[in-house]
Amino acid sequence: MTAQKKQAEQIKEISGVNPLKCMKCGKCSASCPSYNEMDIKPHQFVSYVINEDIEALVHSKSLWKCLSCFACIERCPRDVKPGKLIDAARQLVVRKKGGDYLSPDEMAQLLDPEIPQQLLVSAFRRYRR
Amino acid sequence: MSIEAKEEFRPKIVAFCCNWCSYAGADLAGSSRLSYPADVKIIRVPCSCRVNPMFILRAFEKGADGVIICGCHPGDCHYTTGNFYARRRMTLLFSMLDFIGVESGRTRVEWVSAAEGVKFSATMNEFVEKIRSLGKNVRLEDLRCQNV
Amino acid sequence: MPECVKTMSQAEREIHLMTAQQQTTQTQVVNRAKELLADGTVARVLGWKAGELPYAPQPAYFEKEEDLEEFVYNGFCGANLSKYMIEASKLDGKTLVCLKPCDTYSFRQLMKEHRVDREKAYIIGVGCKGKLDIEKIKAQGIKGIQSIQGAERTDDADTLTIQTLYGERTCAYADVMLERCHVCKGKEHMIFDELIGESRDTKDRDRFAQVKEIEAMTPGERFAFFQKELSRCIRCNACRNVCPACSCRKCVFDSSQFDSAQKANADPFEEKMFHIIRAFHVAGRCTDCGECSRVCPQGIPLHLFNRKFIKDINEFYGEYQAGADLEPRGPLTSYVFEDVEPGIVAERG
Amino acid sequence: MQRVGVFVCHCGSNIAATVDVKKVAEMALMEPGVVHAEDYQYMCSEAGQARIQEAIREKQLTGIVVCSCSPRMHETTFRTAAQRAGLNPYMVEIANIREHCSWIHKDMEEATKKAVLLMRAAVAKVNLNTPLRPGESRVTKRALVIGGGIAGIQTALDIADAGYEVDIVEKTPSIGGRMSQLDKTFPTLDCSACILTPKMVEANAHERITIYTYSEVEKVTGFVGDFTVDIRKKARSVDMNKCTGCGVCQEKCPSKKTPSEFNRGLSTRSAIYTPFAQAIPNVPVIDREHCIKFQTGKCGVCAKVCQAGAIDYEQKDEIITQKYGAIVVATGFDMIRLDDYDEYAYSQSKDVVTSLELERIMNAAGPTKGHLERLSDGKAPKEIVFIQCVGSRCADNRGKSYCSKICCMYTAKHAMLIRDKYPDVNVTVFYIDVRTPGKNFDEFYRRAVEEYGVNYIKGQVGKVIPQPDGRLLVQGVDLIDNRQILKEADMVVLAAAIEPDPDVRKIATMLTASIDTNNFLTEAHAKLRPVESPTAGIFLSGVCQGPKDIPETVSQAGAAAVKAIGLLAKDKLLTNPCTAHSDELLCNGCSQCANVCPYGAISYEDRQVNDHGIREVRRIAVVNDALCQGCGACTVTCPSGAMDLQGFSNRQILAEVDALCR
Amino acid sequence: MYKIAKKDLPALFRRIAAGKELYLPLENGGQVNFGVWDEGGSVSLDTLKTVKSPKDAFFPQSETLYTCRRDGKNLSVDPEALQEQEFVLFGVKACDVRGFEILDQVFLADPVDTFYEARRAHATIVSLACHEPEETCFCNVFDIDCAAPAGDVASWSIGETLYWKPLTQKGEALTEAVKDLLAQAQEEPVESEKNSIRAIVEKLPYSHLSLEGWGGGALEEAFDSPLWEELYKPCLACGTCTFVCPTCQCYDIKDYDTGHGVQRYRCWDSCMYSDFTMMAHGNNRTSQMQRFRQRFMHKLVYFPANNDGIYSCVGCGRCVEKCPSALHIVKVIKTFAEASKSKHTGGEQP
Repeated sequence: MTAQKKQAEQIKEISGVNPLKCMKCGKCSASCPSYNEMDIKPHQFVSYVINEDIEALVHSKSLWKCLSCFACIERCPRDVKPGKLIDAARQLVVRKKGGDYLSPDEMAQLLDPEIPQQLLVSAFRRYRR
Repeated sequence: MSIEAKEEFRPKIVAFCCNWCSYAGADLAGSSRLSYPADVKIIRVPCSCRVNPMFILRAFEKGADGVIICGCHPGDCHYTTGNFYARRRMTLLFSMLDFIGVESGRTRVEWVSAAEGVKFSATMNEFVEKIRSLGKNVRLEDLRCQNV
Repeated sequence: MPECVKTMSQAEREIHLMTAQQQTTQTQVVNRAKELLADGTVARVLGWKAGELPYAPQPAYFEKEEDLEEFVYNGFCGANLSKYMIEASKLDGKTLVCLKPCDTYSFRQLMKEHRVDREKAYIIGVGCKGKLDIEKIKAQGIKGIQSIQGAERTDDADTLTIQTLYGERTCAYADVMLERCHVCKGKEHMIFDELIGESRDTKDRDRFAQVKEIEAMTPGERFAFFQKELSRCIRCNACRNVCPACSCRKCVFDSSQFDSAQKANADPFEEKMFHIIRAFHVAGRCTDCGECSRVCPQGIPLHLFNRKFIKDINEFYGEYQAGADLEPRGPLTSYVFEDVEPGIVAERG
Repeated sequence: MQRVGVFVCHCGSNIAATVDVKKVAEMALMEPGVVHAEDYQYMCSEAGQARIQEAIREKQLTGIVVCSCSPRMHETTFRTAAQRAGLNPYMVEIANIREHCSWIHKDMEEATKKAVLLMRAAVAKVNLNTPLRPGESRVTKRALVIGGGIAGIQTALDIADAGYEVDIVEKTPSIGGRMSQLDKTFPTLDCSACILTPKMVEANAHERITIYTYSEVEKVTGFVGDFTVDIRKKARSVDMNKCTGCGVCQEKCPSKKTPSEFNRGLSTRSAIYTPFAQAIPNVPVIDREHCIKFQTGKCGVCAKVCQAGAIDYEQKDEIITQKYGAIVVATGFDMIRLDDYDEYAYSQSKDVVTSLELERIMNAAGPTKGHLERLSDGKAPKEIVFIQCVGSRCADNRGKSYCSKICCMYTAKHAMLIRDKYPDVNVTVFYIDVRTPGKNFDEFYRRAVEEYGVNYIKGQVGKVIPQPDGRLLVQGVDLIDNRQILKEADMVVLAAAIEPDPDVRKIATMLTASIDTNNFLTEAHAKLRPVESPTAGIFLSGVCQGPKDIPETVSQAGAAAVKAIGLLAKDKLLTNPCTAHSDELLCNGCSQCANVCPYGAISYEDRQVNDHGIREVRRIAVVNDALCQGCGACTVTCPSGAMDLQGFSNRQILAEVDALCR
Repeated sequence: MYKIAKKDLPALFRRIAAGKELYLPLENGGQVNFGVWDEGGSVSLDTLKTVKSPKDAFFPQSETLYTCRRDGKNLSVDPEALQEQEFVLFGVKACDVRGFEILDQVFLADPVDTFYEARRAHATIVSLACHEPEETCFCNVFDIDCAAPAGDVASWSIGETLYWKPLTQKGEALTEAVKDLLAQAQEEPVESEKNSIRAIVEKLPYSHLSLEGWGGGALEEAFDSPLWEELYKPCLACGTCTFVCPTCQCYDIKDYDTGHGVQRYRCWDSCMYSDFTMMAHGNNRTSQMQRFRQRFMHKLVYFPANNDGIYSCVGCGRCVEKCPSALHIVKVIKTFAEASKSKHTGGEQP
C-alpha cells in the first residue's frame, strides 16, 4: 500500500466517512462560513480523499481555517460530512507530531485571533486527551 | 480456542425465507452481487408463518449451527398476518431455547423486504460472524448425526 | 312456582345444608350423585374409587347407585378428570364429573377447543384444600405404608398420621402437598353446575420463583440443569397422556408426519425435542394444572417448561390464564402490531 | 420412488464462471432417485427446454430439478416446459444456484460445494413432491380503481371502454387529483385543466363508470377474480341527487376561514365547499369539523338558501359492499413535509414556497388570481431563486433516497413561464444535476437557458436567511466557478421531494400488496411486470409505484388497464394448488387453525371417519381451496400435524433441512 | 461368607471398576436408577427400588443394530460390535435377578439374540437382599425370596456391614479379585437378617395374592372376561408400567437417518401405545381395552403358556408405585379373584 493510500485509509477510518457517497452537490461549500478563507474548498476535500491526495490536504490552509461549526455535517444530504474529513486530516497532522499533543501555545499561532469560541471548544475537545 | 481453529470452523446455517419478501430480498442481494458467506443456505417457504418449530429443532438436530428466519416486515406480509404469528411463535421458541441453555445468538428473526438486498446480505454477514464466534452447536445436536 | 312449594324446598335446603356441614365432601358428593343417577339427570359418575393402596385412589366411573359406595374423595385425589371428559363426551347421556377448582380451567380450555361437550357434562365443583404428593411423603423416609389418617383435610386437622410396617409416622399436610398446590390458582371454580365442599387457596409460593432462578443462571448452567433433569426421561409419555392440553387424537410424536416418531432413548437431543415441542404445542393453552410433573415416574419438573412459556406470555403479551375465559383466540393465535420482536431474547441476554 | 432428472444451467457464464456445473451434474447422479443429470448453456432457452422435455420422455422422469436462477424468474418457464412433455408442472423444483450462489460467491470450490447442497435439497424435496392440479375460480367482471387522479381516471376509462364496469373510489370530494392543481404542463406548456377536465367529464358521463368521491376503501377480502370490498361513502351532508351545483350555499356560508386544501393552504374556503370550480361531481360537501351548524348546532344557512333542498345534516356514512375481479391502485403522491429543513427557512418566511404552491400562485384560479406576487407583502418579486433536490437523493432520514424525477422539468417550466410573463424578473436555479431524459425534455430545458435567460448554477444552496427588510439572503455555491455565492432574492422556490400518499400503507395492507421502504408499491418484476403487484389481481397505476410525470403516468395507467382487462376477460381462473388440507384421521377439530387463517378459508364439519377400523363422527377442519392462499399459518398452529400444505409439506421442508445439514 | 464395612465400599467399587465396568444404583435429582459408577457418583444402596429396573444392562432402552452408509449409490452395512467388556451389576434385588431369567427365556431361546447373549455372558451379578421390603412388593407371590437373592454373588446390608457370598463360579472369580478387601464372616447375622426380612414379607399386603385362575390354561376365560372393559377405563395409555418393568421385553425396530447413513436401532416399545405393532394395514388391537388386556394376558397367560408355567411378572411392584392412574397388575389380579369368589359364592357377576 502506498503511503498516500494508507493516509487516505486512515482518514476514512478516523472520520468513519465513505467519500464515495458524495454526489457533488456542493451544499457543504454553500454552507461554509470560512469558504473564502480556504484554498481547498469543503466539497473538494471529498475529491482529495477519493483521489488519495492527502499530502496536499494536510498542507492546505483550509485545514486550520475550518471552524468545526458542523454546518456541512448537519446539512450534507449524503451523509458524507466533509467536516469530519477535515477533522480527520488534522488528526493525521497531530499524530505525526509524535507523542506531544498540540499545545495551546502552538494553536494560537495557527489560529486567527478572531476565530469563534466554537472552534476553540471543538479543538480542545479534540486535542485534550 | 486458537485463532487458527476458529478460522477453520465453517458453520452450517439454515435460513428460512418467505417467498414474497425475503427470498426476493436474497435474490436482489444476488443480482446486486452483495456477497455473504456460502455457509448460509436458504430454504424457500411461502411465509414466515410456515416455519414450524420442528423445522428449526430438526436443523439443529442434524447439525446446523444457526437458524435464521426471514419474513416480510410486520404489516407487510403478503398474507396480511402471517409474520405476526411467526413473530410470537419465534419469540417464545427462542426464549425457550435460551431457557434450556442454548446460546441465544444461534437463532434469529429478521424482517427483510424484497427491496432490501443490502439488508439481507448485511444480516447474513453479521449472523455468520455471530455463529462463528459461538462455535459449533453442541448443545442441540444429535450426536448420531456427526459425520465420523 | 307456587309459594308453598318454594318455602318447603327452602326449608329442605336448610336442613340439607345443616347436615351437609357435618358431612364430608365425599358423602355429600355420593348422596348427590345417587340422586342424579336416580332421576336420570346423569348416566354415570366420574370420580375416584379406593385403589389398592391407601394413597392411590383411582379415577373411576360409576353407573349404579350401589357402586358409589366405593367412591372416595380425599387429599390423594389429585388426578385432573377433565381429560377423561374427552372420551366421556362421546358416550350417551350426561356424565357427572367431579372437578376441583384448578381442573375447571382445563375443562373450559377443552370446551374452547371443542374437545369436550358441555352438554354432556354435569359438573360438580368439589372443594379442594390442597392435594397430597405421595413422593414427598416417601421422601421423608416413610416406607411400608399400611394406612393413612388425615388425608381428608379439615380446618382443625392438618397432620397426616401414617401407619407403616416400620412404625407410626406423622407429617404436616402442608409439607407434603403437590408442588402445584403451593402455587394454587385460587379456590374459585371456573365452571360448574353445583358446588360441594369448601376450598382453600393454598398458595404460599411465587409461581415463577424457580423459573426466575433458572433464568438467572448462565446459559451453561441452564444447559447443565436441564441436561441432568431430562437425562432421566424414559419417554414413557405419561406427561403427555395425562395432559388435558395434549388432547390430540394422534400425537405428532406418534405419527409419521414429521418423521418424529422416535421411541428411541438414544440421544439427549430427543428428550429436548420432545419436551420443547410438547411445551410449545400447549403454550397458550396450558392451564398449569401440574399433572405432568405429578405423574412423571422420574420426578422431572416438567412444569418448568410450561411455566416458562406462561411467564413469557404474561410478560410479552399481557397476563393470560388459559381456561379462565371462553375467548377462542389464545396468545399464539392472536397478535398486536406492536408485539415484541424475537430479538428481545438475545437482548435480555 | 421418483425418477428424477437434474438439469444444471450455465446461464452463460453467470453460473458457470463460479460454479463447476459439470461437477454439480455429476454429484446429482449420486443422489437417490436421480436417473438423469446434464448441464447446458441456457436451460431456459428453447433448446434447453427441449432437452428437458426429451429427457422427461426418454427416461420417463417423474420429477425434475433445474439448477438455475431464482424460481421467481423461471419457475413458470420450466413448469410449462415440463407440462408440455406430459409431466405435472408441480413435479418441478428449482435449485437457485445463481442469485443464491454463483453471484454472491467468488471462490469456485466453495460455490460449487454450496450449489451441490442446494441441488441435493431440491432433489430431496422433489422426491416427496406429488402431482398437484389447480382448481378453478370465477371472475367477477368488475374493476375497482382506488384514486381518482389522472392515473385512476385513465385506467377507469380504458377498462370501461373495453366493456367492463369500473368503480372509482376517491377520498377527496372531487376527482382530478394532483393534476387538477397544476397550472401548465411540460414540455408543451398547455394548460393542465384544459386537458384534464374533458377526461374528468368523460369518466363522469361514462355509462360503465361509477365514481365514489369523498369515499374510502374500508375492507378488502377475497382474492384475484373475486375480491369483496367495503367502501365507506362518507357523509357529504348534501344530497347528490338533489343538488344542482348552483354554488349559493358556498357563497352564503358564514364559516370561511378554513385553509383550502386545493390551494395548499394559501387561501381559505367555506365550510360547505367544492374544492375547485371544475370539480366532479359538482356537489359540495360540508366539512363538519369547520361547520358552525355541526359544531354549535346553530346556523343552517346553507339549508335555508338551498332551493333544491339538497342539504341533509342527518346524512350518515354509508358502507357499500361490492365484488370485483381486479383492483387498480392509483393513489398518487404528495409533497414531503419540509419541517426538518430549517436551513431553507420554509417555516420562517411566507416567501419561501414549494413548487406546488408556486403552481397555485401562477394559476388564475389560485390565491393570487394568477399574479406572481410575494405572499408576505403582495409585492412583485424581482429576484427568484429555485432550489433543486430538496429532500430528494438524501442519504439521511430527513429526506428520500430517490430522485423525484419531475422536479428538473417543472422547474424549467416555472422558470420559463416567469421569464415569459415577467421579463424583468431574474430567475436563478441552483441545481446538482439537470436530468432531462424524455422526449423533447432536454430541448425544453435548453430553451429555458438559451431563449429565456434562466441562470442555472451548478451547486447547492446551504442556507436561506430571511433579512430584516423582508428579502431573503441565499447562500449557495457555484461549483464551476468554485466560489461561494451570496444572493438576495424576493422569493425562493423549493423543489420538494414527492412521496406516495401516506394512506397507501393502509391500503396496501388491506390488499396484501407489498410495499417498499419508501412506501412505493412493489411491482411483480421491476422490468418485466412493472404494472402488476406481486399479489394477483392487484395492478399499479401512476406514482403509487414510483415517481412519474404525466405522460408516463397516463401510459402506465393504460398498461394497468390492459392487464386488468386481460384478467376480466377470463371467465375462470386456475387457483393455486399449493393449498392447505387437513388429514381427517389426525384432525382434532380444535379450531385453532381457523383462528389464524387470514382468509376465513377453514370451516368445520362433522364427518364419519374410519380410523383403522374405528368408525366415528368427528369434527374435522375443511379448507376451501378457492379461498386458501397457501400461507401455512394453520400448519404450524395445528399441534397434531393434521394440517399440511401442498407443495410445501412438512416432510418436504424437513427433507430440505436434512439435505442442507448433511 | 465374607463381609466388608460399608465405609470401605468405595474402595471395593474402585477395585471392581479398575478392571470392569460397574453398574449400580445412583441417585440423580432425587431419583435412583442404575448407572455406571465413577468417583463422585452418589451411590444409593438403601433405595429399595430403582425407578427403572436394571434390565437396561442387558436389554438397553435403545441400541443400534447396524449402520448403513451411503457412498454415491453404493451402500455398506456395518453391524454393531457385540459386548466385549466384562461388567458387574451391583445391588440387584431378588425380583430383578428373576427378571433377567425371564428375559433369558425370550432372548436366549432359539433364535438367540446375540446382542443380549454377549452382554449376559460378560456380566457378573451381585445381588442385594431387601433390607426393608415395602407395601408395593409381592415377589413372594412368584416364589422369590428377597431375603436370599440369586445372582453370582449375594449380599446383605446389615447395619454398617455388607455381607458377601459368592454363589457361582463367576461370583467366586469376582470374590477372588477383591478378596483382600473382604473379611471372613459368620453366617449367623445373615441368617437373622433373612428371618427378619421374611417376617416383614409375611406382613406385606400383597404377599399372599392368589394367582388362581391365571396361567397358561386360562386363555379363553380370561380373554373373554367382561372385567377388562371396566378395568381399563382409567388407563392413560402411557408406557410407564412397561418402561419400569423388569420383564417387559417388547421392542420396535426403527431407522434413524443421520444424514450420512441410516442407523437401524431397536428400542423398547409399549403395548400400551396406539402405534404398537402398527402394520401397513393398521393395527390389530384398535382399542385401549385390547391393548390394556394384552399386557396382562401376556404376563399372566401367554407367557406361562409358552414357558413352562413361568409368569412374566416378578412382583417388584414398580408399576404399582408408578402408574399415574393407580391401575396395575395387582389391581387386575385382585379384581379377577373377587369376581370369581363372588361367582363361586353365587353372588352377582360384576
